[in-house]
Amino acid sequence: MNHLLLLLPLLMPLYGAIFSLFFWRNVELQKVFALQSQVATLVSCILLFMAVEDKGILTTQVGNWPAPYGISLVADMFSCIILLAGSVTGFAVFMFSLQGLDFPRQAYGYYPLMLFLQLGVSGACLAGDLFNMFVWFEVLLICCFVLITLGGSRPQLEGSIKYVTINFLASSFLLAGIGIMYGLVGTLNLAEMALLVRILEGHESLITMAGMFFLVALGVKAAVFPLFFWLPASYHTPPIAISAFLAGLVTKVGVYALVRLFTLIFVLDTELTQLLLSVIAGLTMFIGVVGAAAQTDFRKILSFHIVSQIGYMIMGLAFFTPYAIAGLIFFMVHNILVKTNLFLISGVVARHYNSFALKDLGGVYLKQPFLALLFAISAFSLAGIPPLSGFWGKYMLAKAGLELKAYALVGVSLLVSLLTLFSMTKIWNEVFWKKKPDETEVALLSPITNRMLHMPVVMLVLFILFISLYAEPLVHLAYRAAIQLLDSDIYIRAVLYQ
Amino acid sequence: MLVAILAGLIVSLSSPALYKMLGKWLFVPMALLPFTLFIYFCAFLPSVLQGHTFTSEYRWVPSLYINLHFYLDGLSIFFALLITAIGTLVMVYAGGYLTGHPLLGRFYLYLSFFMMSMLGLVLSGNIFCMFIFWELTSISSYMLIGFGHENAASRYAALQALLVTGMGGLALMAGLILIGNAGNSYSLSTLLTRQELIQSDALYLPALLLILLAAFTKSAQFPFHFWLPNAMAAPTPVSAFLHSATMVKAGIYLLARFNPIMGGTPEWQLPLLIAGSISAVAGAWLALQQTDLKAILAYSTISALGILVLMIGIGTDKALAAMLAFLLLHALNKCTLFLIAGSIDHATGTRDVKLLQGLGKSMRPIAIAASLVSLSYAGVFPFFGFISKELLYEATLEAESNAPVSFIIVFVSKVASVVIAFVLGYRLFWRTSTAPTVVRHPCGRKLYMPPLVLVFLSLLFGLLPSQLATPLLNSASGAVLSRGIQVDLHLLPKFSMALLNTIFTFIVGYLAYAQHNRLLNVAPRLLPLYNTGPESWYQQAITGLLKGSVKLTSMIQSGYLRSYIAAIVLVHVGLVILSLWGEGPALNISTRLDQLLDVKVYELVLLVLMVGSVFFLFRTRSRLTSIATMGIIGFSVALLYLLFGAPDVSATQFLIETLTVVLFVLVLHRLPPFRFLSHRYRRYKYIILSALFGGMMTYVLLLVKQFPLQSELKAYYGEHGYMLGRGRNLVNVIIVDFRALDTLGEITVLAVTALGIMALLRLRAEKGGKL
Amino acid sequence: MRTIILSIAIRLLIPLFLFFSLYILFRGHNHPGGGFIGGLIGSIGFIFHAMVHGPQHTVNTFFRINFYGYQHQPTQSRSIYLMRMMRVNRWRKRKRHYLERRNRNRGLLHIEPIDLIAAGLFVATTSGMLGLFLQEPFMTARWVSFYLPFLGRLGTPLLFDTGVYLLVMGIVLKITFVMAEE
Amino acid sequence: MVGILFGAGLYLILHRHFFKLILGLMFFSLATNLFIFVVGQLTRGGTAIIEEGSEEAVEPFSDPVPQSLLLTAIVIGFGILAFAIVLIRRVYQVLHTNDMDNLNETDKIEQPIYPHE
Repeated sequence: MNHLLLLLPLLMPLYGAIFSLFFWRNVELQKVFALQSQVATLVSCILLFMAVEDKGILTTQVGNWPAPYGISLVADMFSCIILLAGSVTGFAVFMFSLQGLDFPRQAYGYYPLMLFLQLGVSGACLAGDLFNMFVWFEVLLICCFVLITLGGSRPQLEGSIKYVTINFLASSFLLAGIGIMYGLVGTLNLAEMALLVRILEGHESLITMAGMFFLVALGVKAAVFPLFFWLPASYHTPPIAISAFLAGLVTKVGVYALVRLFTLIFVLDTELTQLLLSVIAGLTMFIGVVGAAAQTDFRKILSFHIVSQIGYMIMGLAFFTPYAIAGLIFFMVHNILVKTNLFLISGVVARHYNSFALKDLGGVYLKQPFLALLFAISAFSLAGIPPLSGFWGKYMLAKAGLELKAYALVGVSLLVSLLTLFSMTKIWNEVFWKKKPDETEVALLSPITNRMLHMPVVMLVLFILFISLYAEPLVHLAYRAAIQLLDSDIYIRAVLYQ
Repeated sequence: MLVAILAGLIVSLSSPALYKMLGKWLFVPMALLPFTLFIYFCAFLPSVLQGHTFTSEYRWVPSLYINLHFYLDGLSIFFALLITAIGTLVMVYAGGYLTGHPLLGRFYLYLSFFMMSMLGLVLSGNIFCMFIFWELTSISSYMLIGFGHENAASRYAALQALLVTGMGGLALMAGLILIGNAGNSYSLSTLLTRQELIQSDALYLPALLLILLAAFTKSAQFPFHFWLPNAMAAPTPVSAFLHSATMVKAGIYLLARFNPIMGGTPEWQLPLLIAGSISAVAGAWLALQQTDLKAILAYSTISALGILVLMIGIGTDKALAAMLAFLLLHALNKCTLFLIAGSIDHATGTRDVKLLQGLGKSMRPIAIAASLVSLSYAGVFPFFGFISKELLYEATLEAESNAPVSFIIVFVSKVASVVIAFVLGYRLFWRTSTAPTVVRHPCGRKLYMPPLVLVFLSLLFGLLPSQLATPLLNSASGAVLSRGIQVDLHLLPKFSMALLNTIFTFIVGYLAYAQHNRLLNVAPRLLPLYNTGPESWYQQAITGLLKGSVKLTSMIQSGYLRSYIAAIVLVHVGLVILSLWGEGPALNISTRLDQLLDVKVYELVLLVLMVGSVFFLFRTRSRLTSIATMGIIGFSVALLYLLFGAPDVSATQFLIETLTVVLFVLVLHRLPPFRFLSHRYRRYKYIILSALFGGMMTYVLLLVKQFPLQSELKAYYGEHGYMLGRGRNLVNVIIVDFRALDTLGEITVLAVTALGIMALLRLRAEKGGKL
Repeated sequence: MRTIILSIAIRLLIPLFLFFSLYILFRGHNHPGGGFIGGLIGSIGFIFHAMVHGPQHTVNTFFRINFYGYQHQPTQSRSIYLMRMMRVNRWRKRKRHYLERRNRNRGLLHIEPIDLIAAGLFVATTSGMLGLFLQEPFMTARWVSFYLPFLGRLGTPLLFDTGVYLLVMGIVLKITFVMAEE
Repeated sequence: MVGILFGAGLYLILHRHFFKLILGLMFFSLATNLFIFVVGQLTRGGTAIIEEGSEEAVEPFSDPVPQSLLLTAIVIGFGILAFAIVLIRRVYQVLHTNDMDNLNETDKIEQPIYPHE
């Protein structure tokens, strides 16, 4: 059963995309395929999750070749949680795009691209092999490239040049890093590599050096401080249905890979890496939130906030205690849901008012109180107001940090959380409370369109409320996942000696 | 208790729906909610007064030790009764005040939500449960203050309140985590028994400062007081509630709650004394200069809060009893005063003291309530104000240190309240005037009943102190001190210093009132002075944040791709150097050189060809030439692969290179001619950076090569490739069998590329791009 | 460029390239070569054709099997139907240019490069499914037990490689056609 | 050699011109591929093909692993490069510039809003 379970999250989007490609000209049919495979992906992620929760780490050896020789797919708690969150957002974004995306873009491969993107995400989360992870990253990346340029409007093209160039470089670094690791230990399997790295003596600094390659490469993909430039330049340019998904998920996959590698392989020189990660985390958080404070565009504010929240996650990694990693995982799930949702809300608002600029917007509070409520829940959750989901993650990270006596970093994180609140209230004040500056006509949408636009948002808000008000299960799972992550022997044993 | 709070929350969340059903009768269920709760808490009263405590615990997030833990003792019930009682009256009042407002449903939602979170705050037995409710009060007060949301001032005030209290909230969170770590528990009742443990902890001082910061921001103590006067942008019922029993009292509650845990040390007392004193005096001074009724009351609230903090700082039994008595008094009276101010505003349309006069005839019930409450507020026999004031004076005079200073501070504050009482109770209503302010409409019952009830209450407390107030205060102060104390309240004064002081206060108060008009005239001239106060710090901070962020962001996010890349590469090089610094294995150059001599001639030729082409490429200006050169380089690399035993790779490289060149040529004629665009000096900078990076990569490569690679993969594939993989071409076997999943990913990339190119070239969005 | 010699040469070259590429594909398992290289080589012939005649024509000539005219009615006799089809086809030849413009995207069955892409991906993925059905890991190789004279031994990895072949051909054609159309 | 290629690639990327950007990216991908190739053992002559008749590969044969990684990487690199080339072309078509420095519209900050009265 393992074999099937581990492959379903890959195969479902892949087949969906293939069938969508076959029916290239028939967008309606593509929608049907996409819907089916989104649901199937979701279900298969749930099944996989249940199995992992039941039996611990699951592995399958693709091609039936024993572990270090073939490619292993590994699902542990962490990857399952991320996959699950990812497939939920994927489903929500799909629902949104049915009405929220213009027809030409839908006709030019939006659905297969989304599915390929999900394939990339699933692959990167499940890969138990360094090079395989790279390949899935590339799948993810090329999908992002195409999605970001889809439609080819001016800002999209401008942003995409930076996106493409910088991420191309990052991929090169990643590849070079893989080469180095292969040159040093002669294997690509993550578990085997972890094992060999541990017994490799006298090469610690070389391993650390290889770690730096991965830190930079994955850091670019996760958009941490000195490497994040591509994100604010490009994420706000494509249509919301695209940027919501990218914003919610793609950088998190970078974080996922960072966490995976830095808990499993590059744990030797923890002092240096911890210091580095702490510095990076602090700067990322701060710069991101300051950047957001400077912006006056709904989407740009949200884009910069992605950076700042990535900083939070890196902070969890820097602390490197079970509690902190659990906080990180909780925070990731929270962030995937909330960030996607905020982008979707900005899309709904823009669909009605035809603008993303704060100065042109206003009065949503009066006209669409329900939307205001949805936004308020998501925004306050992002700002970490208890008892919403952001609080739990923030609390766990802060507690872990204070226990480690990392006062400066925790202080920065709390300051950042205040500034996040500031940005969110800026949006609230300007978009929802302020009177609309000019009485331009508001786009009248048919009730069905309106409902279809709201539905995914409502769905995500329900999820957010669930993990907020009933945080215990997720906290518990995150904690278990963290224990699994920190005890790499479990992973090694599961992969190599089934 | 959980059920009570949850029910309350559900009722409050349903209020917009109820508004649709009930219309203007919405106030009935909304007032019934706190009233029911009031009765509910009254049922607990007898046993709590006997010293029992009630707890109920529900698991919520046990992994984080955050549970819904409720704890009812003397202090909690004191606050809970206050909140629910005043809540009931405010709810009724709001029904009259905001009749017909389209957003009344939402207003009641926020107001009752606010009340419930305040209630949750005082009932929590888990410090993080308390924190959650604490933050909920911040959020709901944000919604309430910004209720008049189309008005920029309201939005500004709401944001200010949220940011200031939000800062406090974060400090509270950090402080609570520290306390929890020190005391190894989040349960209030456990922490209460671990005073020594917490106070001896190394982080006692930071934790304490963080808690104090939280309390000061919430309770509007100097220098965080400025949000409170601005918060009067909220509708008056909100102000009345906010200033009397909720929000600002939350900080006081926090201090009182943590007094037995953290208190009793000079570190605890000193900041309280200082902040309390400054706020008390500054609040009184500022209050006297305002002409807006609500502003007067708001500043006097700051003064009163200062007194409360000061009393906690003094920390003697008497002082704490006085604190609680004054808190009760202030809640009752300030609420009344705000409600009256609201009624006046509602009826006349102005709140300016200078414009209002002669209202006694036209608003008789309000006038009676105002006069009576002013008597209480000023501390006249036999109102509760009198008893409270006596207690305050006694407490200051019996203080362990600095008795004269604190006495004077209380005295100043009291003088100010006498003046305010004169203004509100006499001047507005009864002073003979030629042109009484026109009243647009009489106040309805909903507007004047609540103040009257409150006045009656304060009279009742004054007349029957030993029956009503004493037990309540005793059980509450018992909780604050964590040991039972007995304070007896008497209505009849003992002829002591305290009484003399009361009389003296009145005389000075009257004199000050006589000079009040003059002060009001001077006040505008003092404005520049106040403009350098804490509020301007706040403004500067916000403006600085915005300006600084714009500057910083435009510096970092400059938009120039090359500076981004330069930064990334620099970071990369820096990190690699950092990781190899010191302990990195040295490069064994001699063996490298030996290997270098081993190079065959044709390889050398190839290398020279490549290097030559690269430099030729830099020089050339023709596009076609550079593409051709590029092709040459690619083909040389392919040849190199071939030479080193990789025919498949080589073939692929050949074909790919051809394809790229073809593609390039197809694109080429659409691209503009070739120019050198960069500056010379900048080019040098780039050359250095590039050389650095190239050198680094070479170094790394040589370093890695230095260690013999023992690839078991190679051996395995060599051994089993044919037997198991059934193929002789190992590379191909790996690609289609051993590592077929990679290939699957690879062809997916290709497929997506094709889609992307097609979409790029065929799909043209309208200019500017829409959704 | 549309000289007769060239076009005839290309017509002859295309099968040659195709056969050669298939040969490369099938020998790949034992000698240098394989699906990727094969696919690239296979596409070259078509690219030449497209360079000479234009991509649309290439698609029409090689990838599109068009059935214009009538569907076969159940009551209709077979011969009448065939006659009608022939007439339609003759008519189509005469009015080819007109039809090409009108029916660019119609026709009952046509294979565009994009379908090749989809098919390649499908074949490659599905070749791995066999393992799953047999309760083994995905992509577990299965080989038939006999040799074929030209193709060598057949097995799922070969099928996989065929998928790669199809896909590569598809994308190369797609990209060049799209580029050339510009 | 790898170093030179990397350096050259980076140098070209840092230029403002689109065309050089693409050339730089090509260099970069070439260099990375070569890097991978060299990191595995360089073996002259012996290909990773098992001789007709024998069942196991005989040393010296080149390490097939980096080669297969390389194949994948080359192809992926090609895919991305092809996309980048077309992208550049489109950008030029739409924006009428070949100067990277003119492409900073999306990073610009509009006039900030101050929350004062």
